[in-house]
Amino acid sequence: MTTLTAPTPRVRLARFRDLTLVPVIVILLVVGAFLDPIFLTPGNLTNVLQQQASISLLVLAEALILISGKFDLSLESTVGMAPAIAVMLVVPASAGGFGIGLPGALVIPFCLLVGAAIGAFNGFLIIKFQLSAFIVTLAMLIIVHGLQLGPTEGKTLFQLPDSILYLGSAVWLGLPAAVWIAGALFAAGIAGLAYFRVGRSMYAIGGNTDAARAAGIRVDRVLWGVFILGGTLAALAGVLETGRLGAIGSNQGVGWIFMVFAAAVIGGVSMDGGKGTILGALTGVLVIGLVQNLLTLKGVSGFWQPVVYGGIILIALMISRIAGGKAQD
Amino acid sequence: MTTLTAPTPRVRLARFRDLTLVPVIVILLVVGAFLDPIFLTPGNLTNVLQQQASISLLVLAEALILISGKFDLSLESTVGMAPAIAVMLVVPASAGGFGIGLPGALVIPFCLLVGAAIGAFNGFLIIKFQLSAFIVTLAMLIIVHGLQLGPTEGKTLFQLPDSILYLGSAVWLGLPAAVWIAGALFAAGIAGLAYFRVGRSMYAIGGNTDAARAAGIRVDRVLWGVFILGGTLAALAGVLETGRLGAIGSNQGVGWIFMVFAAAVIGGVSMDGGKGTILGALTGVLVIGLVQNLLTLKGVSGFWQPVVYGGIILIALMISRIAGGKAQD
Amino acid sequence: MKYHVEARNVVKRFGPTVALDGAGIAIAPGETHALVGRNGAGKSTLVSILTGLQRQDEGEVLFAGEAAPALADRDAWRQRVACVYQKSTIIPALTVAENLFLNRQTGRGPINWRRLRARAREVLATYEVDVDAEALTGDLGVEQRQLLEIARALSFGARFIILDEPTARLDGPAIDRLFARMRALREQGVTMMYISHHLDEVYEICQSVTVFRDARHVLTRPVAGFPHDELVSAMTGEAGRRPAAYESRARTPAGRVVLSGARLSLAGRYRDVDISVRSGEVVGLAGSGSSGKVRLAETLVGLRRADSGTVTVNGTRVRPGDVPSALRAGLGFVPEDRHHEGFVPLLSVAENATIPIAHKLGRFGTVSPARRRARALRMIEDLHIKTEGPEQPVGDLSGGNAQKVVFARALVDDPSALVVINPTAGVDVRARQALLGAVEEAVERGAGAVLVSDELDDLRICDRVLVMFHGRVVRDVPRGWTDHELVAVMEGIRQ
Amino acid sequence: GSSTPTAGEGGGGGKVGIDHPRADSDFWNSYIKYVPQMAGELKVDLMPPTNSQNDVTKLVNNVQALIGQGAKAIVMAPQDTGAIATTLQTLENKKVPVVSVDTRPDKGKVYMVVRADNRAYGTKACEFLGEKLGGKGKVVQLMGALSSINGRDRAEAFRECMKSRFPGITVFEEPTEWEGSKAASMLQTRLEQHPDIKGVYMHAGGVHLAPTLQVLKQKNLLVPPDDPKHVFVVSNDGIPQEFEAIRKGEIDATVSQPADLYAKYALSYAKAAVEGRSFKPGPTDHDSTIIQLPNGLEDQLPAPLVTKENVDDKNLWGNQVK
Ligand SMILES: Nc1ncnc2c1ncn2[C@@H]1O[C@H](COP(=O)(O)OP(=O)(O)OP(=O)(O)O)[C@@H](O)[C@H]1O
Ligand SMILES: Nc1ncnc2c1ncn2[C@@H]1O[C@H](COP(=O)(O)OP(=O)(O)OP(=O)(O)O)[C@@H](O)[C@H]1O
Ligand SMILES: [Mg+2]
Ligand SMILES: [Mg+2]
Repeated sequence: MTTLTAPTPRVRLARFRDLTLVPVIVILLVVGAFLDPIFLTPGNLTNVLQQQASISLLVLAEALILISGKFDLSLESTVGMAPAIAVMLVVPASAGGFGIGLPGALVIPFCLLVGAAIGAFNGFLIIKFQLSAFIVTLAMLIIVHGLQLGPTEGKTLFQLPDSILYLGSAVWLGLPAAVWIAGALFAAGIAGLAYFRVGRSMYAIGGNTDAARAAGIRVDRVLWGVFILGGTLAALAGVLETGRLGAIGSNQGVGWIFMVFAAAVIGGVSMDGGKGTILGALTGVLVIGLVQNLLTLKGVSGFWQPVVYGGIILIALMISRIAGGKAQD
Repeated sequence: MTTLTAPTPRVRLARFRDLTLVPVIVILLVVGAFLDPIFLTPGNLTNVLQQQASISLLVLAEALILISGKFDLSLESTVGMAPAIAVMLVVPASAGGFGIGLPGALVIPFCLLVGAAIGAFNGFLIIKFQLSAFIVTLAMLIIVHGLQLGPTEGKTLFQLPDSILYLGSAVWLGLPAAVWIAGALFAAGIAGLAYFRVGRSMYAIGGNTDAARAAGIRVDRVLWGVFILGGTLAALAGVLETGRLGAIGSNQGVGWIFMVFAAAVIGGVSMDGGKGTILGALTGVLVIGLVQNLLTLKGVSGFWQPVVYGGIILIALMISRIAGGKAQD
Repeated sequence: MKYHVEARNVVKRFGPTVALDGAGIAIAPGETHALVGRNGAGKSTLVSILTGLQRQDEGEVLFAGEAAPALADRDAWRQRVACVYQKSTIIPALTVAENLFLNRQTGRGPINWRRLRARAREVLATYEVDVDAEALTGDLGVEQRQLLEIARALSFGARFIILDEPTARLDGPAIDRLFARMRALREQGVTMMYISHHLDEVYEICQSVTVFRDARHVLTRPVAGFPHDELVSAMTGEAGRRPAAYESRARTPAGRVVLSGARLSLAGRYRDVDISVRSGEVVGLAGSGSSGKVRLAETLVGLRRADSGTVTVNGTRVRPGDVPSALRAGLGFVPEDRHHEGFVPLLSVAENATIPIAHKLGRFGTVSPARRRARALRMIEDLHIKTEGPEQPVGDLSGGNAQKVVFARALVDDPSALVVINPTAGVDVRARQALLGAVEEAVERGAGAVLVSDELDDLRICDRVLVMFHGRVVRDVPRGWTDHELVAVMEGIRQ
Repeated sequence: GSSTPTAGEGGGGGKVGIDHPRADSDFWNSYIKYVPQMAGELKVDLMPPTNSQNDVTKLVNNVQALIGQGAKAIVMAPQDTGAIATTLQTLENKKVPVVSVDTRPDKGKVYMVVRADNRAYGTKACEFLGEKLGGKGKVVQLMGALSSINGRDRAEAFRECMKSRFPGITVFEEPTEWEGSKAASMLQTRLEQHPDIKGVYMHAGGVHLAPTLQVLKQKNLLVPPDDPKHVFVVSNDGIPQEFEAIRKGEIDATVSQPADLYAKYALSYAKAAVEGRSFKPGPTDHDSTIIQLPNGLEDQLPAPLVTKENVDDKNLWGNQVK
C-alpha cells in the first residue's frame, strides 16, 4: 500500500535548502576578486573570518533560540556587559574594578557565568512567567546595557587581565584562535542539532510546542537550557571581541543584534521557529562579513554605505527565497 | 446539550483586556505626584503628550501592521528620511536642497508621498515577493536611513519651509496641534478597527490568513494598504517631529523602533498578529511617555536610567500579563 | 444535461506530489453529491480548486457551464460556492458572531455590533448551535467550532455548498441535525458536494457518489443500488470483497491492572471518577458533548492535571500533569486534535513517530538517523502510512495519514497502556480498520487500552464502555450493546 | 623647538589611509569635506576614506583593510578610545604610524594626537555661563552620549568647574545620547519643573541647537540678551547655524571646534610620519602646543569661544563653509 515513490530527490533538495546562500557567496567571491586584488588573498579572507568570529557566535546563539521558537534581543548587550562585569570583579579599583580583587584567572569563567545568568533570567521570565519573549529581551537589552554603563560609568576598561585577552588575540596554527573556537562551536552546533536528541527536540519545540510536550519532551527544560546556552555564547563572543579589541568599550556589542538576525534569516532560519540549520546561519554570517569587507575595501562613501549594504541583504534574501522556493515567514 | 457556563463575564473581561495598563498608568500618576509636585500639573502632562505625539503615530502604524500579522522595522527611518527628502525637493541648494525649487507648500504632501512609497515598496517585497517581513524591513531600515544620509551628506537641515514646521509647533485651543492630530488619528484607528470591515479584516488576516482568504477578504490588497498607511503615518510622525525640533537631524527617528514595539506590546498588541487594540497601544505609549518624563523630572543618572527604564517596562509587562490572565506570545 | 458544477481533467501538483491527475467531477443541479476516496486521494485539493483558493495546473472548472471566475475575484467565487473546509477557518481571536459574518459584517458603513450579534443569534438558533454569540471562538471546543463552520457555510444562501468531512468532529445528535438541515436545503434546490469517510452517511444523505483513487477519478454512480462492498473496493482498488465493517476480535482480559485513575476530579469537567483498565482489555469512554470524557482521558495521559486524585500507569504513580513521566511508565496515547498536539508539521514522518523513543536510538544523547529510519519504515509498513518515505514532513501528508503517524508515535514504544481519543477522526475506511486493528494488536500483545470516541462503530471493539454524563461515570456497559441502548445511556435518558 | 609640517618635498612617501568616525553629525561632515581639500593642498597621497560609523568593530576592520591595501600611515578618530588598543599595538608592530583626530587613545602608541581639549570646552562654557549668571541660578547641561569620551569630558569639566568656581549654580544634567528628540523633551520637562532656569550648555550644536531654540520659543523665552527673561545658551561645535543664532541673539556663545584644522593637521602629521619626520613637545607655529603623552604626542589645537564679539571672524571655520 505504501508508495515509496523516489524519496531520495526530495530529501536531497531539502538538504540543499540550507545552502541557498552558497551561490551568493560564490558571486561575492568572484565579484570581489575583480573589484579588488587584495580581496581573495588568504590574509584578507582570514581577516574576514576573524572579524566575524565573535558576531558569528551571536548568530549561532540566536539561531538556536529561533529554531526553538523563541527570541532573544538581549544577546548584544551581554557581549559588552558580561566581560565588563567579570573584569571589574578581578581588577583593582584603580583600573576601574570593584576592588574585590578576585583572582584574574577566573575572569573567563566569571564572564561565562554572567552570560548564563542573564540567559537564565530571560528564560525564567519567558518560560515560567509566560511573558512575551520579544519584549522581555528588549527590556533586558536595555537593562543589561545599563548594568554595564552604571558600574563603569560609561568608561572603557582597558587594563585587562591577560587571561581574557588571550583567546581573542592568539593565533593557533596560522589562524586566529577565535576562528578555531567559532569553527569548533559551529561544528558542535551543526552536529548537535542534526544528530542529538536535544537538538532534534529543539526543532520539535519550535515547530509545535504542544505536540513536543505531548510527545514527552521536557519543553521548559530544553527552552531554559537554550536561553542559558545563548547567554553563555554571547558572553564568549564578548571574550573574543575583548581580546580582539584589547579593551571593553561601553558600546561593545551595541547594535549587533540587527545584523545577527539578518545573518540568521538570510541563512534560512525562520523567525517562526522549527526551521533552519546552523550551517545555513553560518553562510549568512559569511555573506554579511564578505559584503562588509568589500564595502571597506572599495571605500564606499559612508553616506551611501547603508544603501549598498541594505540592498545586498535584500538581494541575498531574494536569492535565498528563489533558491529555497518557499515563501518566508 | 452544550453547557456554556456563564459566558458573559468572560466577554466583559475580554473587553477590559485592552486596558490592562490602566492600573499601571494610575500607579504612575500617583507615584509621580508624590515624587514631584510638577508631575501632575496640566503643563507637564501636556508636555508629555506633545513629546509622545509623533512616536505615538509610529505606534499606531506598527499596531495596525502587527494586528495584520506583519512587521515593519523601517518606520523609524522614514521618520527622518521622508521629511528630509521632501524638504530637499523644495529648498534651494544653498540651504542643502536639490535645487529643484518645487513650491514650499507642497512639502507635506511630498513627505507623505515618500512615506507611502516606502510602505508600498515594503509591501511589494513582502506580499508579492513573499519575503520575510522582518528582514525586508530590517534591510529597509538601513536603506531608508542611507537614503537620508546620502543626499544630505549627514547634515542637519536647518532651513525649513514654514509649512512643515507649522503642525509640529502650532497650538490649537491651548493644546499643541500635534496632540490634536495624534488624538484624531488614534480615534480614527480605534473606530476603524472596531467598526469597519477593513479594520475587522485586518484582525482576520492577522488571526488566520488562510481563513481570511477563504472568507473572501482580499488579503494582499488589505496588507498592502496597511503597509502604505504605515509608511504614511511614519512620514506624518516625521512632520510633527520636524516641527517640534525645528530642524531635521540625520538621526531623526533613529532608535525609536524598539520603543514603538515595547509600547505596542505592553499595550496588548500581539507580535503574532490578530490580537490587540489601538486603545491598548495608546495606553502603552502613555506608560512609556510617563516613565520617561518621571525619569527626567527626578534626574536619574544617565548611567542608570536604562536599568530603571527597562525595569519599569518589565514590570508593566508583568502587570499586563497578570491582569490579562493569558500567556503572551 | 447541464451540470451545476463541473471540473474536467484537473491536474494539480505540489512539488513532486501529484494531488490530482486528470480527475474530474460533475454535479447535477439540486443533487447532493458525495465525493469519497482514501486519505490523500485528492478530495480536499479538489475542494480548494472548486472554491477558488488554489488554481489547477491543468484542466477547467465550470459553474453552470460557464468558466470559473479569476482567482483574484473573491466576491464572484463567494457568490457561487460556500464551503466547510476540512481545515478550520475559524479565527480564534474573534467572537462567534464575527466569525459567522466574517467579511460580511455590514454592507457599507460602520458595523452595528448589536445587530450583528442579533443576526448571529438567529443563525445559531436556526442551526441549533448552542454557543454564546459573544464568546471568543478560541475558547470553544473543536466540536462547537465545527458546528460554527457549518452554520456559517449553510447560512450564506449560496446555491452550491461543499462540506469537506463536516462530521469528523461531531457526535451523533449533531450529525442528525446537520443532515436535517441538508435535506431542507436540498428541498430548496441547493446543490451540495459532500465528503466523508463514513460511507453510511453517503448512503443516508447523497444521491450520487464519485470515487477518487490515487489522484484519479474512478467512477461516478447513483448511490441507490450501489453495493457497499463495491464502493469500498472502488476506493481501495482491491478486487477482493473484504467486509467494509470492522470486525472486532474476541479476547480475554488478563488480571493485571495497567492503567488506573482513582477519585479524579477537575472542576467543571468531571468529578470523582474511578477507572481501571486491565491488561488485554479495551475500555471505551462514551458520552455526549461536554460529558467530560475527553478531559478525563487527557488527565490519564498527563496532558491535564486533575484537581485531585491519582493516576497509576503500570504500577507507577505518575506525576500529575506530566506527560514524560506517564510515557516513561509505559503509556502511549493519541491526542484529540492531531494538529494541536499530534505532530510537528515540519518534521519528518520518521522523526515524529520516534520522538518518544529517541533515547533508544543512539548512545550518549545521539539519535542515529539510520536506526530512526529503520524504525520508521517498520511503522509505515505496519500502519500502511501513505508517504513518499520516512523523510517526508508530516505537514505534507493527508489528514488520515497524519493521524496514522500520530498512532505510530503512540505505539512506537510498545506501550503497556494505550489511550486513544477520537482515533478515527477523518480517516478513511481502510485506515480506520488499520487503526482499530492497531489498537487491538497492541492489546493482544498485553496492553490495556482506553478508547474515547463519538463513533459507536469504534466503540464496538471495546470489552466494556464507560458512559459519562455531566462529568460522572454513570454506567459500565459490557459488550453486546445495541446503538440504541448506548445512545440512550449517553443522552441520560435511562440512568 | 618644533618643525612645521608643511608641504613636503615632492610629495613622496606613501599612501595615507584615513577612517572617518561617523557620517551623521554636522561637525564630522564638515571634517569629512575638508579632508580631500586639504589632501590636495598638502599633496598627500590619500586612499579612499573608510567610515566606521561610530562602531569600533568597524574601525578595526577598516584599519585592517587599509593596511592590507598598503597604507603607510593611518589617520583615524576612534570614538571608543579604549577598544582601539590592540589595533594600535598591531599597527606599531607593523611600523605604521597613527594620527588620532579628536580623541586620545588610552593605550597603544600614537604618532600624534590632533585635537582640541574637550575638557577645555566644558570649562569655557562653564566660565561663560557662570559669569553671565553672576554665579547663581540654574542651568541645564544637554549632554552627549555618556559612552563617548568627548561627551564625558565636556560633561565632567563643566560639572567640576561649576562646582568649584560657581557653587551657587545648580546644574541639571540631561543624558540626550546626541539625540535632538531627547534633548527637546528633557529641556521642555526641566523648564516646566524649573521655569527659572537661566542657562543651557549644549554639547553639540548640530543636534541640540534647533530643538533648544524650538523649546525656548514655545515657552516664549527666546528674547534678546538684555531682556530679564533671557536664557543664556552656550553651544559647542561652531557650525554656521550657531553663528547665525549668535548674530540673532538667540544664543550667546559657542565653542568652535576646528574642523578645518583637524583635517589639515591630521593630514600634515600623517604626511610627516610617512616621510619619517619627528616632533618634540613645545609650542608650534600655528598657535598651539604639542604636549607629551605616555603613548605619544598631542598637538592641542585652539578652540576659541565664539560670542557676538568675534562671530564674524573670517578665520572661524564656520564662516568659511557656505
Ligand atoms: N499544500 C500542499 N503541499 C504539498 N502536498 C500537498 C498539499 N496539499 C495536499 N498535498 C498532497 O496532495 C495529496 C492529496 O491531498 P488531499 O488533502 O487532497 O487528500 P484528501 O483526499 O482530502 O485526504 P483526506 O481524506 O485525508 O482529507 C496528498 O498526498 C497530500 O499530501
Ligand atoms: N478552553 C475552554 N474555555 C471555556 N470553555 C471550554 C473550554 N474548553 C472546553 N470548554 C467547554 O467545557 C465543556 C466541557 O468540554 P469537554 O471538552 O470536556 O467535553 P468532552 O467531554 O470533550 O465532550 P465531547 O468530546 O463530546 O465534545 C464544553 O461545554 C466546552 O465547550
Ligand atoms: Mg481532505
Ligand atoms: Mg470534545
